[in-house]
Amino acid sequence: MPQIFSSNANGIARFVLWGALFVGMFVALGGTALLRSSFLTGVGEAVAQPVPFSHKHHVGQLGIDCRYCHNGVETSSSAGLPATEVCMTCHSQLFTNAAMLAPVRASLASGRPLQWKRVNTVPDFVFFNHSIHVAKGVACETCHGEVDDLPLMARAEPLSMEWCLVCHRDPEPNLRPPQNIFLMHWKPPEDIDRIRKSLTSVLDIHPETMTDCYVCHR
Amino acid sequence: MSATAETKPAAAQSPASLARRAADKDIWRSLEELADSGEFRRFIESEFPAIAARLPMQVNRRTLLKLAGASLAMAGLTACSEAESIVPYVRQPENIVPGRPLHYATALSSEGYGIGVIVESHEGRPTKIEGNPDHPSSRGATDAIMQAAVLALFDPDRSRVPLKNGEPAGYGDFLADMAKLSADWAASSGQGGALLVETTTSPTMKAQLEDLRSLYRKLRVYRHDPLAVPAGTAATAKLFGRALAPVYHFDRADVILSLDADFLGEGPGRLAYARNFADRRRVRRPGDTMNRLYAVETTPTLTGAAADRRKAVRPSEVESLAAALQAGLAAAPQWLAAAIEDLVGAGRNSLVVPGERQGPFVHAAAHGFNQRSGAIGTTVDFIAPPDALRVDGDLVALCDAIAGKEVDSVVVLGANPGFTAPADLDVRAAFSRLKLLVHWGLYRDETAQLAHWHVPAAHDLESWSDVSGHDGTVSIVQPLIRPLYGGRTAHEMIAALAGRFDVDAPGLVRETWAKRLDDGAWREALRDGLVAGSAAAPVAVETGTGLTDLKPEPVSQGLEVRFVIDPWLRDSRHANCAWLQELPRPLTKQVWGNAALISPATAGRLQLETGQVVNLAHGGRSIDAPVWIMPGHPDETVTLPLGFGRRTGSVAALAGGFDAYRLRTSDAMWFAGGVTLTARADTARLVTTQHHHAMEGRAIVRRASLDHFRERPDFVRDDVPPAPTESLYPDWPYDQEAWGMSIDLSACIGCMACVSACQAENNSPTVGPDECALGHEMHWLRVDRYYAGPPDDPETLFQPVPCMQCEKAPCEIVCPVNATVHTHDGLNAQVYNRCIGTRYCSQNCPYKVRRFNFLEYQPYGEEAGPEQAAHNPDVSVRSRGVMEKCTYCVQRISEARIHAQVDNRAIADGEVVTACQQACPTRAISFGNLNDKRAAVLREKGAPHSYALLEELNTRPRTTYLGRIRNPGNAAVAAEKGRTDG
Amino acid sequence: MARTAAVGRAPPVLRGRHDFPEISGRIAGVVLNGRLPRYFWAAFFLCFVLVLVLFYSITYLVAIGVGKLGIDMPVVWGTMISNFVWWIGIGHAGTLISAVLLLLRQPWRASINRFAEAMTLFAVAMAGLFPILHLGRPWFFYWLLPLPNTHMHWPQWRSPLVWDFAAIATYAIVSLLFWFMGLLPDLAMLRDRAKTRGAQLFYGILAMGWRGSARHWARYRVVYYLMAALATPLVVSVHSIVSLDFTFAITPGYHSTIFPPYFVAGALLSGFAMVLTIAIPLRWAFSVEDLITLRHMDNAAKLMIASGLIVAYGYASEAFFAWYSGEAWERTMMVQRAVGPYSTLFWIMLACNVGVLQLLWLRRVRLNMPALFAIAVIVNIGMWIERYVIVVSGPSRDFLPSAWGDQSLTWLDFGILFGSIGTFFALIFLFVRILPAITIFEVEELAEETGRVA
Amino acid sequence: MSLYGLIAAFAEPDALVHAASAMRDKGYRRMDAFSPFEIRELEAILAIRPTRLPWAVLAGGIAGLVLTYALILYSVEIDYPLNVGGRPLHSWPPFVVIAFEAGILGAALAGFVGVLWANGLPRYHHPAFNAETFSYARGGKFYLLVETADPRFRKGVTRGQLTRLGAETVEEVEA
Repeated sequence: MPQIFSSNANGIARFVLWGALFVGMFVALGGTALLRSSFLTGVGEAVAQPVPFSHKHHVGQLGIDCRYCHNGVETSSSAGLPATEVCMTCHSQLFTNAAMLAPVRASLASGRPLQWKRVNTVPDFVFFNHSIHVAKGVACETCHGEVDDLPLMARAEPLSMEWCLVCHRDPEPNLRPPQNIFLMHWKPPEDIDRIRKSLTSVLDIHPETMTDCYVCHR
Repeated sequence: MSATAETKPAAAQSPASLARRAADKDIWRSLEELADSGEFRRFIESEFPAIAARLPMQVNRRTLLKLAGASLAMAGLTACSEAESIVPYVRQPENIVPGRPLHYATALSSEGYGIGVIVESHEGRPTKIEGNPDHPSSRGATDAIMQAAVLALFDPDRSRVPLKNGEPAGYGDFLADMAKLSADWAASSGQGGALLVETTTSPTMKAQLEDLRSLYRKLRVYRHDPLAVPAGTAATAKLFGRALAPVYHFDRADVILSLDADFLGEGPGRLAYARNFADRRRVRRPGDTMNRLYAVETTPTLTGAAADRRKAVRPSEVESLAAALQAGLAAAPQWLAAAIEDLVGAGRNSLVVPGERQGPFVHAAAHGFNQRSGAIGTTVDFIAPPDALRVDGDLVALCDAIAGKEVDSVVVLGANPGFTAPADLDVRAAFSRLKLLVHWGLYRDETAQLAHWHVPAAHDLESWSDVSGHDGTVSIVQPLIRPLYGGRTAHEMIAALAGRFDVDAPGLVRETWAKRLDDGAWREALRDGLVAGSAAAPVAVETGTGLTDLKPEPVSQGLEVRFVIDPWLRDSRHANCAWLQELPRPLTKQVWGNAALISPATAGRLQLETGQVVNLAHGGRSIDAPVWIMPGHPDETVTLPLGFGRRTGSVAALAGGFDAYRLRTSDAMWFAGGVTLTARADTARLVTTQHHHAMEGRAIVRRASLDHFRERPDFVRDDVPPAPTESLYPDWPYDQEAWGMSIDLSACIGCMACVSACQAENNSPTVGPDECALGHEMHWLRVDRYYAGPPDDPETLFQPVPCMQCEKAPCEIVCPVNATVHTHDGLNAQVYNRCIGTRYCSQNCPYKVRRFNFLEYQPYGEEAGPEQAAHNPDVSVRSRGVMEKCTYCVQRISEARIHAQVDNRAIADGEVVTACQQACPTRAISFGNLNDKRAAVLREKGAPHSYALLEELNTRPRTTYLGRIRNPGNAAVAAEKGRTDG
Repeated sequence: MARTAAVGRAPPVLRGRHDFPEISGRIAGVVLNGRLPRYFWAAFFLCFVLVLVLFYSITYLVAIGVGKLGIDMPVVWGTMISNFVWWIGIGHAGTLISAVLLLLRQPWRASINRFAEAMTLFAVAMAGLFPILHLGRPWFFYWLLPLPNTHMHWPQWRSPLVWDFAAIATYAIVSLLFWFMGLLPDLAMLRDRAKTRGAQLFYGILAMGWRGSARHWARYRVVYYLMAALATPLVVSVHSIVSLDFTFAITPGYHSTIFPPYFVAGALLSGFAMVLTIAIPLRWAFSVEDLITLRHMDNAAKLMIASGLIVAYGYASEAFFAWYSGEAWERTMMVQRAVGPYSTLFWIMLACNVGVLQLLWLRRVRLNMPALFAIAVIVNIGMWIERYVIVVSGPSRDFLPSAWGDQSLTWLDFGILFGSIGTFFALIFLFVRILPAITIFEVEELAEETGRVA
Repeated sequence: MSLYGLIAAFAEPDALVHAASAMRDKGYRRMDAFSPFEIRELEAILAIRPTRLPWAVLAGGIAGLVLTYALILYSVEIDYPLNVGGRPLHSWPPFVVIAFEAGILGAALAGFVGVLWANGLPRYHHPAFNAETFSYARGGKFYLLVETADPRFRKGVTRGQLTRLGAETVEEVEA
């Protein structure tokens, strides 16, 4: 009986089989990479805000302390956003009729709050507490990046569970002396390792307890 | 012995019907309107961002699930949903730090009496009620109803706008009409005018009413309170020559006889009384002593369940018993004689408590006995009744007056006679004759629908007022939040009647106290939640001759009816509160309905089954009610709980049950004889959360008499399988904290406050009657109620069962996704966002304390109603298909740990208090760190009668129990009672 | 090679003398140019309706929630689990026939192993649905797999559900490979018999160019036997693991060491019942009584009663040890099983799986097809009830009487159960339509062997 | 178009076996036989070496088992140690169950892939299919293929020999 398949069918068959194998592997590897890419985590993407507030200007150039606006950071779970009043303490004197500040003035006049866009956000089943991190020597910079270089706020870290866990398992590399918590571009001294060792004991940090589920999920 | 039929309808009804009703269109509309009012705005804005972003009403926890879905669906990469808004204050109140709750002291009114509370407020949103430890009526405890106050506050069914003849109108228009009215009254000195008020203990209100009377001399004031019990004051008036109210000191009482008094479950002093009563029953060492309670009761109550000796009698028999008590030993039946002997033996430390529903004679007899035994001044004091008010009569009098054309315009303050009036009174007809009917209330209830004007009332948590506790201690009521729906306080209403439209509530209250409190003292009173030293002074009493001309009623023949108040709905005012509807009744464990309780013997005689509908007829009126066979119920008596059968309000409409008011007449408010009962063919669905009531001979609630305990302090180990001492698996080290709990079964009175507190603290959903009937209820903590002994006079046993936090947890090893694992401090953590709902953990939990979200019980997004604002922001709201359970209030532990860690110290003993522990009136629950040698819980666990539930399974529970010890006296009884097992 | 048709007084494996074109022609004919009777399509349509029922039920379940099933507190497991165990059990007979009988050199397996394997495959496919439908959040079922993720999270390997996942997946894959290997020569056969180009390509591609070279045959045989050798321990382990879902739990009525053997036996019982339920109509419909002979029916029936007796022993020992353990809850649970809310089901179960089964002692019954078919169906029903009773009776009466409660079945439970049954048979129909339901090359081999002896 | 070999069809398996052995005796080595089912006798005649596939299967089994157990061990001991029900981190009994299943799976996959690989399948185009007489389908026929590559192959001679051995047909097969 005659051939059913032409002579190059064999080649095609082999190509299809190997091809399927490689495609499969590519998808698997690509997928895992994609999960961590800024495309999905949104790292480094500046978010448009009702008022183009520049940390670069206020922190970098004017050197305003983080806590002037985020005044809950040492005592509360949420760092807090400045009330319109706080903006107006200065801007009732400076740039009093700058166009870009119109929404702020409107807010104060109408009593309707500014609606900023969240940049750093975690799922609502994650209970993050700023005060404890600040108290235990984790700097603003460590999670929020060098905001004093950012004209518009952008997420500095993926804020994925993976990312959180890396530090919760071994916090030491991210510790710094409490007095330097609010510094930007902090340069660790030579003996930083020794300092971190002592911080771990002085601040009574127990990494073995920091990966319990309820530390973040309640 | 299973007293309840196991009712299971074939099909479930659609989920969260509650919520869909809540999301009812017109509610949204009115919310939109509200949304522009400044205070409402600020309230919302002060919330976490998501709310303000999505007006009218979204609470951030609600959006959780959307985000959860979004993030988890992508194999758990971070929740990079489109940036949600974050909304700061415009002007930040200086004491508010977003993320840090504040606590305010105030008082909640319970039948007009005040109970001091501390309210937790998150960014101006009251979320949790705790008792005020300094307040004599609370002593730090709360009850189920107080816990539910936050839900009532955010109830979407609350009346939102003033209504003129049923049409929405402005408050201004109302004031205009009031101006006219007051002008008329000023002219006619109040001719034809009348106020209908409820029981009140508010000094401000009383003062205002007096002022009003002096302003309009002919104005009349009537009081309508369906739960009123005037007999007590009547008796004291006769006995001591002046109306007085008793204040009991159970902490000083060695022997107590209750004549149908439910002092643990009823009355303004119940929390304090329960605390004092239980404090005398904490036996830890064989040497310890214990009080003894004899209870005579005409229907099973918490007090009867807690009693050492209990006697169920028909209502009409109580009077003769009182007579016997008065006459002395000779006249008394054997068991009463024993009690009397015991009382006499205790001398001034004895106490006879008359049932407040009982007639004057019983009160008189009881107080007479107390006086003879010298108990007055020791175990009981008399004070001027805090609710004393000069009135022209009750609702009956008012209706007569209307009929007699003496009254043509009535202002109803709070009361709802349209529903709660005695059946022989045609209130509708009477009110329809009125020229003007004004109604002020929280809901647009039956009375509001009759009224020409309805004005929304402010909730207690929105109000400025003042109120007295059971011993006269006054608390200043301060608002936690501006009135959500523009409600007004009663004080503002009365002021308006007096023609004062400019005043505000705080001003009115401050006015009352201007003389007694300077600004400093005022601030102090606000901070402490009570006015120091305002407790009423005991009145010295000497016998009058009144008793002689009080005669006992004769014992009536035939079937009798005993009306009781539903423990949660009360006179039905809480009928629209889902938490209370779904909270199992302490004894029947019934939810979403009531039933006519009868004794097994009577049921046998009439061949009735639980659930069977019967017709009860009395005085030409009749109602249909399903029967519930109640162990320990007196024979030939039917107990009818009031408060159900409401059809106004979306939640109330879901509930089953019948309206017992339709059988209650003004001449027989609490008891009625000569009732005819005829069985009907049909049966009704009775929903209950516990279907089986015997312990099947298993050592579940381990118990003994005091005498037996003294012989064998470790009686809990007797004839039970020995607990394994070893495990196949090495022990895990718990070198930091090790949390543990101990529950004292002798102290637990089964009041269900813990369950309600747990629900409030942990955002547990309500599921509605149909889901409950399927066994889908969601309470993390349940209070099991077992009966032991003969059905006609059983011993009633309560056992709170939270998660045991087993160290060798069977639930954890079967979870395929690590959604429930152990923490370093020994908690059996449940990770909701990891759970995929295999339900294997529950299947493998011997205590069955896990709860599963079978359906979407807590809607979110557009579907969700305002009541979500009552949620605790520190606890996730669980989605459909997720298992949940008690974790010792892990959010409170974390909170405490963070605070301790921030100032670098260890967590102190008592710094972490679980919600159930905090609410418990008898302090039956102790909780703490087992590694802390000084921890109170460690002392409890050290007691000889401490045991773990099902310890033979070697699950190593962290929650343990103290065996139940009762003190029936008489060794023979003890032996017999002590060892009989269900 | 010691093959013989001399099997005592049992009927012969094949009736009559066959030559190879005749066999292959008839079998392949069914597939290639078979004009299937109208009742075939009627039956298929019926099954298809049930497939739609399944789709609707699943959609409803996923959209509204598992709360619409009968499950409740305390009985949080229900039909999803019993269906799962039932279907897995049915699968086992197929593997047993194809693998174990192959190793045991049982000649009579030849003409029934193909559809028995197909039955296994489809049964496992059905079974695989239920653990997922059982979940509260089915869309997260893949969390049972150790996939890379940003949670840094793993399955909890100690959970029997994870073992299940491994076992079922392995079982499904191995069965598929084994089945496909067996199909290769027959696919080649169909390729070369196919008239139309389409059929040629379809079977040709699947046949992978098989040409029956002696060298290929040599390797083929070795590996085929090895796979059989692998499948045998697998099939035992799979149902043992399924039984561990229960044994591993401390719940009364679950916590029993008898379960693994007793479940495997139960699996074989239901499996052979299903084989007969399919074979009896099949051999009649395609008039292959001479290939699938009474000998097959007879042996299958014998295996049924053998496994049935083990199952009966299982019931007995369950009851005995419940009493012997002396534990209050074990005893109460067992008593409640007999007199409690599920007693009716319990007694029906005994009647089906122990009572009726005893009829098979009679040769007359074994060789009477209608009777045998009826019994097979009854046993299938009985075995489903057995699984359901085991699942619900334990938790409904466990440690704390306060938590006792019953569960009731809803339309959804039945919708999914009957839907899955319909889907299963629909797949069987498709299978007999497009693939040879009888292993041609083995029957030929067998014919040739028997031919030699004759 | 070159010649691949001669293919002879026989009616009975025995005929094929006989022919094959006869041809081998004549010194032919490069032969292949085709049959609708296995004929064990041919193994010796065609000098088919026993396959080493069983080792592949064993290797696959061990690989599946070891790798899986290693993965589990890594996950519970190193990557995320968790206290699950107070059980030891390394709870080998449950882990063995999973590893066993994985072992079976590995073995089966190795066997399946191995047999295809060794048989050079899929091979959709093969000279044998060029033969007009060659059909797997007729079922009855049994074929012997003598390749031109065989040193003793002489077209005419070989054809004659095959015919004499009772071949029903002898056909030239194009490569």
